Amino acid sequence: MSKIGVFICHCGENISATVDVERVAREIGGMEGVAHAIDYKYMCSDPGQTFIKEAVKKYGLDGVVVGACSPRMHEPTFRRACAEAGLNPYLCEMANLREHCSWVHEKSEETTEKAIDLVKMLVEKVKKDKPLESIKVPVTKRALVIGGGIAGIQASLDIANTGHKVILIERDPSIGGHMSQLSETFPTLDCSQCILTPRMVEVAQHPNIKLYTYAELESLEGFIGNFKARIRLKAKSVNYSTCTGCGACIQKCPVKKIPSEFNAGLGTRTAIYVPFPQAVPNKPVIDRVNCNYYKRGACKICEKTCQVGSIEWDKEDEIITEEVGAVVLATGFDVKGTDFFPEYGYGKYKDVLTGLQFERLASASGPTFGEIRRPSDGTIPKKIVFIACAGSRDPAKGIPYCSKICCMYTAKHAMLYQHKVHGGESTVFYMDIRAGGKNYEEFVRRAIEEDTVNYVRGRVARVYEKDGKLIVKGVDTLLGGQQVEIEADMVVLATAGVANCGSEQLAQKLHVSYDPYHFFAEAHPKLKPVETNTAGIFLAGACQAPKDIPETVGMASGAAVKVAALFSNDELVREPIVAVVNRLAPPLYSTCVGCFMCETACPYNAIEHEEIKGRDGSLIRTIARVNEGLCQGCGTCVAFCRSKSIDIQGYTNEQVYAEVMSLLND
Amino acid sequence: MEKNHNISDLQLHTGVEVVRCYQCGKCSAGCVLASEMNFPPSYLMRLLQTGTKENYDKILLSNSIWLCLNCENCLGRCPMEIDIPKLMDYLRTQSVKENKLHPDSKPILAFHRSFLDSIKYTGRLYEVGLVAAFKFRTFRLAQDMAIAPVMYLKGKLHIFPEKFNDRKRMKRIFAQTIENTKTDNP
Amino acid sequence: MKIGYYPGCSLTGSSREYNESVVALAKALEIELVEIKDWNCCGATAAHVMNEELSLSLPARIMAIAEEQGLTEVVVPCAACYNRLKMTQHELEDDGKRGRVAEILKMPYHGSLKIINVLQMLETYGAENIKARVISPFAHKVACYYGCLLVRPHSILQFDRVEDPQSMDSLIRVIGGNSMDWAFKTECCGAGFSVSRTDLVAKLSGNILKDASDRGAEALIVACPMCQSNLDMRRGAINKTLAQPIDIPVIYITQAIGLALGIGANELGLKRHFVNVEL
Amino acid sequence: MKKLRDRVAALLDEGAVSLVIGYEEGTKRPRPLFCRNSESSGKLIFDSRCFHNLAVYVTKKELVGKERFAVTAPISTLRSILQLYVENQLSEEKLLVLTVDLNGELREFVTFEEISAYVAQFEMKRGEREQEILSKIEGMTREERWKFWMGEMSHCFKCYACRSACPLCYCTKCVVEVNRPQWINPWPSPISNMEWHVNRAMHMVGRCTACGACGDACPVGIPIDLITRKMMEDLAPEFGYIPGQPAKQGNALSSWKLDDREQFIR
Amino acid sequence: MSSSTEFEPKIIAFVCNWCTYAGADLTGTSRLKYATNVKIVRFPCTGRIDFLLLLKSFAQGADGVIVSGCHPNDCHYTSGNFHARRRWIAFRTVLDLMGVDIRRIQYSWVSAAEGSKWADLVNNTVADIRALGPYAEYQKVAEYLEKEGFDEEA
Repeated sequence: MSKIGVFICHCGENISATVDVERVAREIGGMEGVAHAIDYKYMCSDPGQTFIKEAVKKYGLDGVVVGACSPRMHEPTFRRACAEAGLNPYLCEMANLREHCSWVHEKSEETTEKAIDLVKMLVEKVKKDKPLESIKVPVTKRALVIGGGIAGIQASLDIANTGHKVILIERDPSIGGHMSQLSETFPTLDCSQCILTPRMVEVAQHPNIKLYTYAELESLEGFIGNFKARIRLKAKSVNYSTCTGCGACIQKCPVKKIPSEFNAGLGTRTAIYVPFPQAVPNKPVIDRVNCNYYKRGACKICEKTCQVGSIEWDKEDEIITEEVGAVVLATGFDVKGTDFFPEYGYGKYKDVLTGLQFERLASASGPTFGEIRRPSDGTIPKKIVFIACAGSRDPAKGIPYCSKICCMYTAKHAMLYQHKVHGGESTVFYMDIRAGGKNYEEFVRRAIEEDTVNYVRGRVARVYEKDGKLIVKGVDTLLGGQQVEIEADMVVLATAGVANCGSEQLAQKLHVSYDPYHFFAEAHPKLKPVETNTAGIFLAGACQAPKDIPETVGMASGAAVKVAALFSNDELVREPIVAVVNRLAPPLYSTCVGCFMCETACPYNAIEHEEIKGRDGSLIRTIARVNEGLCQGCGTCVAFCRSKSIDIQGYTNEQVYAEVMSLLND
Repeated sequence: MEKNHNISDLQLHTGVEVVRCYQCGKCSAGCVLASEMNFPPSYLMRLLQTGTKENYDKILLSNSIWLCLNCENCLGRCPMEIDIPKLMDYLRTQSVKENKLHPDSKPILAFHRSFLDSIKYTGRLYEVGLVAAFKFRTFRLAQDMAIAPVMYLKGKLHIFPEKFNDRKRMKRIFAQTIENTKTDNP
Repeated sequence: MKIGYYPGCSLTGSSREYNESVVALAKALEIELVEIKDWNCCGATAAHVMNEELSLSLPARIMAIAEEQGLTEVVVPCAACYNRLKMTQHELEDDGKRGRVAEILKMPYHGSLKIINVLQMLETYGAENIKARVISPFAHKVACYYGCLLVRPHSILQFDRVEDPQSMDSLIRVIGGNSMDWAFKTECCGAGFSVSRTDLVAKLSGNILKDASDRGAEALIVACPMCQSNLDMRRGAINKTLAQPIDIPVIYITQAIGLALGIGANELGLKRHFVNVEL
Repeated sequence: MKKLRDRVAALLDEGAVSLVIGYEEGTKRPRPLFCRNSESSGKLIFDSRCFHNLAVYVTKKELVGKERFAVTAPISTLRSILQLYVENQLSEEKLLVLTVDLNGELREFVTFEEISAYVAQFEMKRGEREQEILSKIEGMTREERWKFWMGEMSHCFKCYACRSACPLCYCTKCVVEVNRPQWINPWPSPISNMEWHVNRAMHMVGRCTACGACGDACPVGIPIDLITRKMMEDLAPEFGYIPGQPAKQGNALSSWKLDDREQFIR
Repeated sequence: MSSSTEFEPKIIAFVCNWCTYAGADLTGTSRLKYATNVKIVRFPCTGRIDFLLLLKSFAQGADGVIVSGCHPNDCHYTSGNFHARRRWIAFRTVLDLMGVDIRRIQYSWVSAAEGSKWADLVNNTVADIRALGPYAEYQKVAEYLEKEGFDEEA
């Protein structure tokens, strides 16, 4: 017969105020198999834990139930106490008498009876508990960082500087991301590229960082400490080991009218190209969709130009496999295009721009060398209108959230415009000014007070073009809804920041959860902001939600520390809450019949095929086996198995059955 | 403060939750008649949000509700998809019911009443009858004197109403709805 | 192709030419229009403004009769009627309202009817088929004006795209016309106040005509009798508000296509317009 | 028929297969025949009365042994064979499938795809008996259904003939034999009988091919085949599968769609 | 407050550890009150919840059952709740065919942040089950024949 110890906590008065804890201890004490039952003011305190340890030794307990707060709070505490007393920690369970009972019910007979039932339930469970051993897995001390924007750059450098190897992959031909496209940064107005480029170079030169540009993650298998990443190295068509980056091929390429991604469509580039002058690596790739040779089979001018023979026409995509112990997701964000807005012309007006396009106009490296000029006719706009919350905070457009960065960059845009166009008139239509951040509010006030930017509180109903002007139909809600009509030369929409395209597919590859807008989900909104729900995968930057540069860099460093902490261990200890397929003596071997329906049900590909072979090596049967490294313990397979051949440790069929029965049998 | 039931009644009837409006003003920015209104739509929403009887009466007594053409531009652009036109319909009904009418409502109401009279008796719109009745109601005897003869010449006016058979049912429809004093309608 | 037909009041009176052109065009395209027997007025804005149940019952009777007649699809050329019928169908998806209306009507109403506008009818008929029948291409620069009732509320009508609809423009291009991009495609002309507040109407309609005229439109193309009569019959009042009087005609899409197909101006009712049509 | 017999005889003589599972005349209706040599192939028959689902034998290792074998399969058997392939219970190297098509032609299948393509042309319909009972049940209120099934269930004495007849009940240890915990009481009683049949239906979701073998086997005539049939009819369109024509990957219960119905979830 | 003669249904809640169990913890932390009739059994995931447990609950005298887990796309294990949802669609279909009163099984999604939703869910379910009354129909058959043998009645 079992010898179970039951310990009922008063939690000060949190439990005892509505539950008659003495009666609970008394009645449970009379239960079959219960050797010892007491109540105490604070079970989690040192003396409380000592009671448990002493009882384990004194009564030779083979199971412990603590009736206290939620196991999500103190289960580790009490299990540790049991372990210290020599009892297998997994033979200790908690009945949730506080969150699920005393706090949610009034003081009454029923409340005490419910408490008794809850403890009984756990006593019945403990009777079926088996000692379990934690699972130990080795750690591969190499990190994979996905995305080479400022988040990925920062995370890579920080991890590399702790002495660990980093593999950084970037989808585009160069690292740098959105930050490299920005003109100047708020609230200091320092030049974005000036502060970013040194870091980009540092990444390229760091001995601990292996950089793959023009590369994408193909698949990720495995689990924390032991991932296997398959990476697709897209064919660059240029041999980087011989290419000197002289740029002669780019000069000669006849396909010159391709809209430049780096310039947000405002400039053009060639088919063999380096995205921007400061690119890292500063070597070209051939865009095969637009290249004459790949389209029509003739041209090859670049090959003739190249002095070192670096063009590789027949190069194919290559897939490499890297073993890593942790992954940092830093894939960034995107902004909505102007074509997203019916009321602002469906993108048909050339002088209606997104904020990102305005950045390129304002940037010294941009298509106009930093002069604000209209894309339509190259003239300098005398009147400019900025529309904040374009798409953001707009449930009807499917984006109810605030994109967070627009208030600040719109103020910056207006300020830059005023600095660059003397005598120009700028108007900002806004709903609220969200300038929470160090020196942010001061920055916005400066735009209004010193740079005379006209801030009008109201949204713009529509924009249309007439006689070369953009007619902006706005409103001033602070004047009771008075209409404001502006004949502008240029309109800049602070379009919503959205998840990067392909983020949903990437999340599915990684088994990372994501929110309804396809931003990756953090494990806890407050206490685990850089972790994901998948152990060993961390988040950095705007792939989690739109955020500005300081916040992104902070988050990236946070993720790097999490990776470094993980790498400080040689092996990881995991809870043994995993599924197990039963094994029996021959000739049965297992009750598993090998239908492998569990294989399709498993979200983690943890079900493996095990071949049972006879002495002569002939195959007797193929049955399922759970890879305990991959298994995360959801138990979906358990409920699915027809012959009950799989069970999950910690929540076995016997345990849950006993719990349910105990609640109903009285 | 005494609770004002007008707002909850309004929400019940129209399904519009006034609290959802976050005062971006996009409706007022695009409203073709906002400049003629005592209160543009977004301001009207704000008055409703205050929930006071005083502000509610202000709305009923305003010309805003009568100048709304139900063109639905506001609804089409509203980020919160607030059905302002539906709200306007309701407020007009309440304005008539409580007899709190802005002078601007007179010709508009007169036109609608004449219109409905026409279809009540003839099933279809009888334009000559409509215009005659409207003029009688508004004493605007001279209005449209210039275009009516041209309309007639261009074959656009029937001197007699069109033939419609199911007059009994038409009467019943009116008796059961707009003339039914038991319902909430004016 | 055979299809139910609800002309509505204005098409039998002040907008007879719309009816004439729809009928003539249907004949030319070999579409058989089956008029709903003993139809009544849809109640228009008046019923809608004055009494909700009335505004649902009147269109419901029309649709109930059409259903009784065995029709499955009905084309409604008048944008106001089209809007009222579609909106009524939507409102009557609510069981309570449907029950109440059935009680008022004392007729069964199923809500199974497919209500389409003239543009949808022509789209179903097929642009290629129309193109094949064009005799004299409609070589004019025009502004297609959609107004409110044809396209709003988009969530319920689900017709064309918002703010910048294209269905009429593409039909104009099919018959060889040049439809231009302009700014007042879906702004309200104020037709609801045509009789009661002519002053406001003149202002709103003036804005529309001016933009079209400024951009060099030879005509305004419409698919709504309210808009047409407002912009056409009220031209005198409108011109009084403008610095320069505008004399571009306002013609129905059916008339424009009719012309391209070689149908006579009389047959299309073009003589009935206030502003002379010289195209 | 002659072609079939000749082919079977040839297969056995050549040693291409060591066993052919088919039908022979029985006292009341055809019964299974296990041909191990060409002499007995003369007894083989194959006509519309042969609907007994022979797929139930193909997973019996003690019967089929280690050599390649063949089965003469009417449509119901073919469907079950497809499902068994999906569940890794058969291998294409070991099984040759023979059937006679509607034109009386002998057909031979080796692969899953061949059978699948052949089966696709047959629609699965309710027979007269199924239609009659199911329309009766469909007309009942919930309370009436409960009474009806409880009445039926009181006849069940847990002989498990249904389980033995079903080609898809091939587990080496059935859940009713699991005793830690004892999910379903071993003795017959209406509730535990119902639990057994609900359990059977749940295990058949996305798998049942509606061959009717279970109902046929029931010694007390409970229409238990209709539980799984109705379940399958109701769920197949919703889950997007065609009964009796399984896809090679996944199963209706071990897969899901993002937009699966959830109005019942509060 | 309920009067002493009022029927107090027995309800078991099968919930997942990550969302609904945590949500119910939040109900507690927020001190929201709900009926004592419901007792929670913790599972790692809704995907783990065996349909047989629901059947056994009714056979053992439960009047109602709550099954609750993470909202779609929120599952800690990415897809356990999707598997569960599908399982419950099938289970409801089979039970309804057998004439089992499926109104007594309340499915829900309650996230870790929805403490008040949990309280409402419990209170509403208790009210619903109370209105339906004891599940005597099932319990009668279960008790009588499970415990006293089979042969007494035809």
